[in-house]
Amino acid sequence: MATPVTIRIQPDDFDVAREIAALSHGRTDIGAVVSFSGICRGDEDETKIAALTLEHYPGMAEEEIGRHVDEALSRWPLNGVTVIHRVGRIEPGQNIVLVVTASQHRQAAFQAAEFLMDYLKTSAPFWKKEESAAGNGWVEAHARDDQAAARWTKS
Amino acid sequence: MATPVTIRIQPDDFDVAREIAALSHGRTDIGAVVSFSGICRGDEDETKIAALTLEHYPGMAEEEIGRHVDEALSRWPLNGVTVIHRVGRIEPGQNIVLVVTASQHRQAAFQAAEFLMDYLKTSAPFWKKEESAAGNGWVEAHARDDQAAARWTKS
Amino acid sequence: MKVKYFAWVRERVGKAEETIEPPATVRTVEELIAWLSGLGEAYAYAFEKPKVIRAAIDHAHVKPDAAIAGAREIAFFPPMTGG
Amino acid sequence: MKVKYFAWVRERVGKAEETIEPPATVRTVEELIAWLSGLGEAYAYAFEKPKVIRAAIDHAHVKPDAAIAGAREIAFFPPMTGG
Repeated sequence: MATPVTIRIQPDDFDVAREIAALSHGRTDIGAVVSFSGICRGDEDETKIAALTLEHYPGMAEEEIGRHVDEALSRWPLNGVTVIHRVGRIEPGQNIVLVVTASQHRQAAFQAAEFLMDYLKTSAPFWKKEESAAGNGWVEAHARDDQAAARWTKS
Repeated sequence: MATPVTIRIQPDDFDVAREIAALSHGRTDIGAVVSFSGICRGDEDETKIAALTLEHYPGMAEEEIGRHVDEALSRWPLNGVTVIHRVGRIEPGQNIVLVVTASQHRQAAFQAAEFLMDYLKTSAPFWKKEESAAGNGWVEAHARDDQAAARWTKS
Repeated sequence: MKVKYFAWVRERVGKAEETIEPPATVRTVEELIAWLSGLGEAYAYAFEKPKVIRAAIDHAHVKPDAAIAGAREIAFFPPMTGG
Repeated sequence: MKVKYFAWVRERVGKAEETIEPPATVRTVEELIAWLSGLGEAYAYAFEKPKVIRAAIDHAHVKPDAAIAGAREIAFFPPMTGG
């Protein structure tokens, strides 16, 4: 059976429990499910944030995530992968992104989820604009995210 | 504010979404929530499993998990930790264990969840007995779990 | 060829997409950025730091020396900040 | 002192816990295992491979050379397989 893969880009919120259940319900070959939820924080480097607006590159975003999911499937024995990324206006405390990975063993599920998050941060075409008391501005990329993604490069 | 920590050992199933919400709902300082669900598989090394029965050492199990949660809190900047371990009879497809970690940043949440799972496997006093067509027998510890835990040892 | 702009590149250029016809001497992504910079103040501002700009051809990331021949859609944007 | 047994150690000994009074010459966990092994066939079977047996004193893991003096509760069990 092909590994179930779900990739969605949507303005609406997601339900972590529903997505975990969709991957694992009724299956007895899965031993480990890891979920990562990325949440909008109320402050960033001491600045109070009123909201974020997420812009994306339709078409490329889905394809780029798909390429990294394929890469994850080739690296780890996974039983399912779900990636959901929200776009539009998101307020502090609300969900931004969800990655769920399922595998027989925990290491594969953990590593695949971390790998996908590191690449979502650095290579999926999404951009965050912040609304704060200081005005609106585009979030700058962090060098630490490039470093996090670089550790997966095969040498 | 002290970091919220929940440790429960119970025969009943848990609700991943409720536990994630309990850690993160209404908070705007959390940027990342990682959940790990360990699920009973229907076969182990080619043997079909009818069910597992989990035995534990009451008192020590809670204390041992608490010691590792404290260790995780001292190693990573966490905003919350939940560990739930079920005991009693568990059938394939059902949940066994849940770890949820919350932090400002994803690396801390991922690493703390992996650390806690590795130590739950090797040092929390729980034992699994398998029911299968071949009869009932105690699950043997895996060397790979000891190796996974060893990588967290500070040198 | 179709060109798309995202985030602050889009805001500075003042449009999300357009169709352009660069001369045949413009062969690579970095040459296209240099050519676009000459189209007016808004473009010069958007591409004032060409090393910061990322590019994709037909939905795949490319480097500045990538050839643009045969491209249906080229996109320019700042480093990504999703996730 | 109270002794507890878990998993197959419990099944082999045939009881979950008991109160024992080892002689004063029994000072460490490994000496206690050797002494328990002499209490009968069930104990000899449970402790036949002493290196496999794990021990805890008052809810904390201990090594075979740990002193048992002052212990309120000592537990013996196989390697853990939770999680």
